[in-house]
Amino acid sequence: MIAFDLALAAGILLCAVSALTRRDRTASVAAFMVLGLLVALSWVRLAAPDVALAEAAIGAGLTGALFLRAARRLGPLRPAAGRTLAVPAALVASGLGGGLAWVFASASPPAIYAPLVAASLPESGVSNPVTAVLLNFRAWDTLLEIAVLVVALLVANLLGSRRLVPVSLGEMTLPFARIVAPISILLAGHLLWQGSSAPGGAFQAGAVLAGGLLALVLAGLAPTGTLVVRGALIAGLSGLAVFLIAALGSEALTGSLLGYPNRAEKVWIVAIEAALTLSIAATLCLLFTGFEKRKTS
Amino acid sequence: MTTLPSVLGTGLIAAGVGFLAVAAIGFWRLPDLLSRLHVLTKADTAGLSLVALGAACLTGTPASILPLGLCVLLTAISGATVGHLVARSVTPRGGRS
Amino acid sequence: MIAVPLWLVPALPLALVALSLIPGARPVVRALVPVAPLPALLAALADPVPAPVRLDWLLLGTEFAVTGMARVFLAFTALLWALSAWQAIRLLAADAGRDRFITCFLLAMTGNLGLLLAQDIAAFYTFFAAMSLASWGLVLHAGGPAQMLAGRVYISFAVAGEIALFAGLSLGAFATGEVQLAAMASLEVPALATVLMSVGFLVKLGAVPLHLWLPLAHAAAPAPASAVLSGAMLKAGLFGLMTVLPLGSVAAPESAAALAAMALTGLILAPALGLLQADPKAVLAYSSVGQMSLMALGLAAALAAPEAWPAIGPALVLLAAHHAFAKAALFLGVPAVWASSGPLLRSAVIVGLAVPALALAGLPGTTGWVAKDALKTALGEASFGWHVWLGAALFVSSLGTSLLMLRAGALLIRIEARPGTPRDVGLPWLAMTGLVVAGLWVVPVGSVAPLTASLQDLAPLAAAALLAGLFVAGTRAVGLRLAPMPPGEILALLQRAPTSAPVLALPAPPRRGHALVPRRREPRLPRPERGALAILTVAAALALAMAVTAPEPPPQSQATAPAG
Amino acid sequence: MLDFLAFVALLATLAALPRLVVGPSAADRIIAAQLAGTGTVATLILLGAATGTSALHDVALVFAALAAVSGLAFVALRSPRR
Amino acid sequence: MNETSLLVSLPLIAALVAAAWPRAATITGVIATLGNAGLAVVLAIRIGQGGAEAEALGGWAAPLGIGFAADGLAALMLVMTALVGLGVSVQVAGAPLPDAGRTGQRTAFWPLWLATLGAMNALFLSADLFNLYVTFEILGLAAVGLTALSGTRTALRAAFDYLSAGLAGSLLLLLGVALAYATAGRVDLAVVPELAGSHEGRVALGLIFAGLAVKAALFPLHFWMPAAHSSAAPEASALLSALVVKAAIYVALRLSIEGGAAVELLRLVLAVAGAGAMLWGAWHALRADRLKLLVAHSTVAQVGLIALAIGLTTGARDGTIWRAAALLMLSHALAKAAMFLAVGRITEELGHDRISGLNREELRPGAAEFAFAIAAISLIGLPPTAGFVGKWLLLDGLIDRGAWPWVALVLLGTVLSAAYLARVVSRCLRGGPHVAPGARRPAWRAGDAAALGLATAALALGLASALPLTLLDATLT
Amino acid sequence: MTELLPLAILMTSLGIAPVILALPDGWSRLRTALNLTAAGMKLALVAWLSWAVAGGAEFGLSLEIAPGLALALKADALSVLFLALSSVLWLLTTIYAVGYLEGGTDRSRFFGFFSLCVASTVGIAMAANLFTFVVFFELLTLATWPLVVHRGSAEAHRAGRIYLVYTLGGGLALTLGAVWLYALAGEVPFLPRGVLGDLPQTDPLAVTAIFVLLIAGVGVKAALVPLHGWLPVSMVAPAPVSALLHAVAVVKSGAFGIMRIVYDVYGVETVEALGLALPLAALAGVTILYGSIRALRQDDLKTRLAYSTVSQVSYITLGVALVSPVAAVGGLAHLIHQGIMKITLFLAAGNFAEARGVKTVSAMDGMGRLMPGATLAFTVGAFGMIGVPPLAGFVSKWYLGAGGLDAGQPAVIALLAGSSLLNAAYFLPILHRAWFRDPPEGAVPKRRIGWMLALPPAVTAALVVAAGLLANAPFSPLGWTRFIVSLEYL
Repeated sequence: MIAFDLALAAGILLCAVSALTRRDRTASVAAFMVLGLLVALSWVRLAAPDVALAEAAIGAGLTGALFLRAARRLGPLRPAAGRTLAVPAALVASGLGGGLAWVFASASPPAIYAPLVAASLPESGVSNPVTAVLLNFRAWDTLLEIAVLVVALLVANLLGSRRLVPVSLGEMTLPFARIVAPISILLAGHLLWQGSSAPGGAFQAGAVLAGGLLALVLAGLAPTGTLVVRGALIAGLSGLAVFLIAALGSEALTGSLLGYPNRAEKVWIVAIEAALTLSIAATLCLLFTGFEKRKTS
Repeated sequence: MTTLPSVLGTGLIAAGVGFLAVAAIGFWRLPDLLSRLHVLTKADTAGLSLVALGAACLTGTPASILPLGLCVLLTAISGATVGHLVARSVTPRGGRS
Repeated sequence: MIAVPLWLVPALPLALVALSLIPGARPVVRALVPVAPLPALLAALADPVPAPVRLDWLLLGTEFAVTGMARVFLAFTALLWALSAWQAIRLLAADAGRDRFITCFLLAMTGNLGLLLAQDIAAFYTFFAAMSLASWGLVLHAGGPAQMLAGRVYISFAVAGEIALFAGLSLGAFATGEVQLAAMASLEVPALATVLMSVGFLVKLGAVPLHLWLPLAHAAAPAPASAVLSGAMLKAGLFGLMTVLPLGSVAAPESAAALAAMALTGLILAPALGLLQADPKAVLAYSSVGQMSLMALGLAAALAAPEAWPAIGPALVLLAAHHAFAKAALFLGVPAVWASSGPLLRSAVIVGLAVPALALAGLPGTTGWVAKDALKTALGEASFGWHVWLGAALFVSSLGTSLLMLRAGALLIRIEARPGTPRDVGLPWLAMTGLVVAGLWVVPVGSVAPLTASLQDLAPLAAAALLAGLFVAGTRAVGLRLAPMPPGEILALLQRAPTSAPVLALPAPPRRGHALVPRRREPRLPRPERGALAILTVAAALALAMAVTAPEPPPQSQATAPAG
Repeated sequence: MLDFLAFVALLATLAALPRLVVGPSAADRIIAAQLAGTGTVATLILLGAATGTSALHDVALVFAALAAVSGLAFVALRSPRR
Repeated sequence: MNETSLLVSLPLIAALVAAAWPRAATITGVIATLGNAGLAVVLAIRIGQGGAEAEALGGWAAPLGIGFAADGLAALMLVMTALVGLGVSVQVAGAPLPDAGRTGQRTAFWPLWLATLGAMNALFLSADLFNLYVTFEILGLAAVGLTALSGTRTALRAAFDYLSAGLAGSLLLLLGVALAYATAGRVDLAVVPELAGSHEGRVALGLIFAGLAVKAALFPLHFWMPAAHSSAAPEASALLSALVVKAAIYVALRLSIEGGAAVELLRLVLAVAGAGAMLWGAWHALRADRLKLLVAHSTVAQVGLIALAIGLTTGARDGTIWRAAALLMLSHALAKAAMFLAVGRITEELGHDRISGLNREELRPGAAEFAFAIAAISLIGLPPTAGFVGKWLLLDGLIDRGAWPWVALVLLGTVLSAAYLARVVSRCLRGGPHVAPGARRPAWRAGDAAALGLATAALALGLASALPLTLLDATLT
Repeated sequence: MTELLPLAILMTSLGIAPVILALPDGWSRLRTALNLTAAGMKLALVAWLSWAVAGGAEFGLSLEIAPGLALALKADALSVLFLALSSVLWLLTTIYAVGYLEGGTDRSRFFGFFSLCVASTVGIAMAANLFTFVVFFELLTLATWPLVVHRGSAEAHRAGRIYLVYTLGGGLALTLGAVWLYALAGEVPFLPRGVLGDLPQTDPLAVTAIFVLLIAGVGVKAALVPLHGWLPVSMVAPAPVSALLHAVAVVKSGAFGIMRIVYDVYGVETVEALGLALPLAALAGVTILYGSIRALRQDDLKTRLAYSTVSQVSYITLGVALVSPVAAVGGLAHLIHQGIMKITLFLAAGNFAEARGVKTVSAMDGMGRLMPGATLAFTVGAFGMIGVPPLAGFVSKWYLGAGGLDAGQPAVIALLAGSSLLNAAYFLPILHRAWFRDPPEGAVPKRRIGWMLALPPAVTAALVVAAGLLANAPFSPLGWTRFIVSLEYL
């Protein structure tokens, strides 16, 4: 498998360099998409299927669409101004990267965290240690990550990107959408439920759901209009709202922020994850479709 | 290891991977975009289907067959749709149907 | 006599000064000026002398008293001021600046009278300064170029004298720990203090070479002012010297010699320079220089021979009183000449003027003769190194004075009448002339020994007449004309051409730039690309630096690392 | 054996890269990405089969489900309306 | 529910409400800001009386879960944020009814600000390295939004640069945290001293500091900041300059205190960089032609001073210098917010913000310019402001250590800050021949009150320095 | 209640300042009423305070703002001296300024900062420790800057800039010195005979350096010679400001600071033991002569007065630096005397400028006839400056001279003599022109001088006379300074 890993690493590097150096925006985006694929593979090789799943959902699928949208908005690339700096930057960056790789490699992590997680797993209400960490032990981090997403949504909303007016793709898209959308809903549900015991969870589920929704949108099957956008926005915000309410509610019940009531942990976690799934999906969709049209002064 | 499903599965997989390799070479060698689209829609889909089938043979549990089947279905339909749309968008009289 | 409280002496003129600040009250003030010295006169003539007055709240604690010689000084000073004031208000009745003049006049009067009474240093110095500085206004009054020069010179000398006096007094006060003026004559006073004080007084006295201001000022001031300047204020210098020098107690031959040298120079120089003047008042002023030098000579002799002081002292007081009256009469006579339009009147006035002139020259029978003889007698009692020269000096003095009087008379005869001058300016002059004749019996100088005149006493006068005659004849014969010397002696050389430039104002120094802020240009903001490189570099450098430096053991506080 | 096949599948995936870099048209690059996606799915399936981890099937499924989205987006966004 | 939970969650909830119902944004924002201020003060009082508090979120103790550490320093920062936020909120809420172009901006402001507030509160309370990183993410993104709020081309450009730099900083931070985890196996703050024991841990600390340096716009990584702070809307600039930059500084201070001698080298670097920032910022402020640019460069310089102070802390919990640093942060926050708000008002009234044109204005100087002057006094560090007390303590500490070159540098920085701020203040004193007798004075606005209030707070804080300083005594022991 | 008296005194001006600043320009009646009420109240309170202090009462207030740092006020005899000066002159200057600025612009700003300026002065007077002193000292800088640039012309701004450069530089030195001293000594309250304990023995070098820093810091305001450059330039300010800067607030605060540092921080003996007294005295001497010589060359009236201030204020320093109780009496008395004399001169000069547009010495011709009252006041002030008895200046010079001898420095006498000579040289020509030259043809008044402009110089001139004449009276400045000095040198 050494050959596999080496080829993978070479491919990742090649993609990264292409993504950075191509003068054509589409080329960069495409290279980036491939990079996502390869990185997901590498996570698999690193025995981190949870991360691989997340990378697959966000990195490979949706970011490509979002980047393409951004690329279209930006227009052609202007000649680079800081080209003379590229060489020293590359040198320093590779020096730093190499050094860090070496340092990381030489670090021998004491086994502190994993045993702690393992010891506390039974009390967490879920059997997937990743989910236990993300939604119980360090749920506060997750809550804040959701807040990041919300803020991103707000900033995008502020910047007032134009509503996407897709070119009609014709009837050939309809069967695709009609098949993909239900499957993605099913898949999302599956991933969500599976999260408590196996790799999966709200992020992945949300991304998959968003993919299905986007297919509908692109096929022209999704409803449009201000009200829908508004609803989507509120849906996007609702995940954090639910999470926060759950946090405060749990504090009211147990006296500790995000301290779920005993034995009901799983219910709480899954409920929160469900809300998050919807909200992530709505957020990703909105980021792609855009908000109402707004003039920038 | 030498049961029928495993041999069959490995064989199917090898064939599928072969299709994929051919597709890759073709993708590199074919002269224009429309030709290259064939790779995506045909060779690749076939390769993946064979690989999935082979994998299903190897594992054999229904729990894994369902996702593999869905994989094939989705890839096929994606390849077809994207190939069609791209082709239509680059042909001069396409665009508006 | 009526016993007046002593504080009234300076207070009355001061009150008039205050009153003159009210425009409406100025006519009243003008009318009252001649009365202002009245308390002083009363205090001087009262018998017994008025009781001392202590005013602890005033200045550093003030005491007024009439002591010893001060009584005589007070008497003639008061008379002089009164008569001069009288003439002044008449002479300047139509002058635009009369109120200013009167204010200065009153202030100077306050100072002059007050300093004779003051018993403590602060008050004495206050009055002395008031007198000196206020007189500046008297000198400047007419406002012409001559006055400008005279004023500048006067104030320079006056201020320098004041400061020397201040320094001397404070040194003395510190050395003795006393603030009483009388203590300044004690032996504890350091020599430097005495010298400084003396310099202050000698300036006022007009001793050569500190006399430079004197002819200019006297010539420039209005006649009544010149009268008090010459008659009263110069005497304040003498009074001061007599107060602060350790006379009669210890012999100081070196100081005496120095003082005598100054005096002798003055005796010779004064007539020499005075004869060259064209302005009668300047001539009179030089005569004052000569006379004051004579008094300084007396002091020098007393310094050299303390045992002679009891005789010299009264003689000097006598001389001072005589000179005060005579010189004042001469100065006051100048306006009288101006007022005399007809030849007859002019002759009468000139004859009247001859009385004080002759008195000054020491014509036997006059007060001048009495005074000089007293001095001569007193000096005769002294015996020290250079006393043999005293006779000659006295002779030179008399000769010089006589010559100067002749010169003054000759100039006065020739001066033109000034039509606007009120006639009654002659009245104060006449009164003064009367005092010249009878003054020594009015002021309480004590007993004046009856003297017998000798032919020898006429010698200087005769010699002077002879010399004058020879000179006039000689010049006539050869056809020479005397070119009048510009006033101010060596100071004339230093005079600047009159310019419109401000007094003592040189061009302002050039402006220097105080630019704090350099030239501004909108700075270019750093490019993000560069920023990226910077981030990378800094991160790499930090990481590298941290990696290569030696790790440190964690501090003790972190001993409880979780068991892993 | 499966390891080797996975390696070949990876190589087949990476073979799309030159076309992605060279182009010449934007559509070529997107097709290349699409192709790489399929290859990755195959690789994932093979890796899953090799290691017996069924979780990888979920990953492959997610890839497959989302594979078309960017291609569709590309076409939809390609022709500017202005 | 205790104050810490409410402090971190209420602003976020309010942000959601404001984002979902733009019409209620202003009222929500004001209420939330007010409530936040109340909570912060209550917490500060409790900590001041009862000492530091620690809380394990979800009941999971530190290495496994995330802890909140509410000590004196954190409470001080919370109150600082609350006060500045209150001032800025008054300004925004009381702004005159906007023209059509600005409506969206105004409503968009509130959720972004509330998110910033929540993130800052979470950051100050957090006792976990990774959690700090996450809060930085919210903060960075919300700050980018605030920068872009005015919607002008330059603002967007600056926002983008800010975003890039912020992400680079975050990345470094993340790398550092990851390396820390790889070295020590845990990421709570208590791990910091331990990290210094190994080469890898030290590199991790180095990376974290590098990330913080980017976030704090520390020289020479400040390149993004002047443009961002000068092109944003004034109220946004106020928040960015007064608060957001402080977050990174706060973490640096926290690490310096926690790390003690372990971060010696990093602190030295911080001090040197601070000195550089002080000089560089001052130099550019001296040359700046636009008011906002001057103020933004002044932030570079002032942050440099604070960094210098932090860099020179002895690390001991009873040291004078770190108290000085905390006080300087507080005073800078108040003063700089006031200054930006004032600049906003000045620009609004005059229609431009060229410094050279200030003294040729027909408009009489008004309250905003007065507020600017007071804020300037505080920034220079003249009595009786908190800046003065902070500088006094700083110099006291430095002299105690015999660090004379640093004393000289601090003095030089003071001189320079006086020089560049005087450029503006002197023009605020225009009058005489430049202003016509009939010239009007600008009308009163809520913005004036906000600027004046904040500036006065900075001034009065000097007299009440005992409050923050005693609060600082209640740090974790 | 009475223990709050210092605070009340501070608040009469500090509290009123923001109110006045906020008033619209047009509300001049209310503003004037507020101003005068506050000034009157302060005067009354200060009178009460001085009565109490003379009776042995002590006042102290303290607000700790950081560990070891307290804002503390106290009222001792020295404070009362300075307080009395500032409160009396504040009232007069306010009256004057109201008249002077009638119809001008930015009056609220002016009077607001004016009050603030006085508040700082009061704070300096009552500071009970070095920290408080520094705080108010810097506040003074800030409060006076807007006054200096009040006219708003380019020249005024330039002057303001120079003023700021000097004073902030000085403030920095002062702050550094103060911080250093706090670092060494803990707290630095002002107590008679110094508070340093055995510090001078253990660390003489640092203590000396601190002394130099502190003196340099306050020396800027006291216009000691290399640091005096701001003062003449600041003359572009309106006349009441010049009066305030030179007579009451700025330069006096500097001089007062020197006193506090020498007497109440170091203690005279310590200063002498460290060998610092003589250099300080020498510096003061150089300043005295230099200022006078520069004054000779100025044609601008106010600039000439400014250089005169440079010279005169150093008398105070000299009095302090000569380690002698007698000299100290002179120096302290001069604090008051110079204040009233210089304010008289400036107010009169302001009147000349206002009524006739006369701003230079060369234009003074005939002023005595045109404006006798103002010229008279000017004359009194000028004679006082020269040291002519019986005016106030004489008294202080007298004690300084005696003090010089007491300290074994007879050169002081020469210094005083030389300085007086120079004083006369630059003042007398002005008087000469004013009284003895004819006014220029066709001179017309620019503006009528109302009672508000005419009264203050008259009152201060009267005070100059009274302070000299009644020097020995119990509550005279001299009497009070003797009381203070007896505390320091007992």
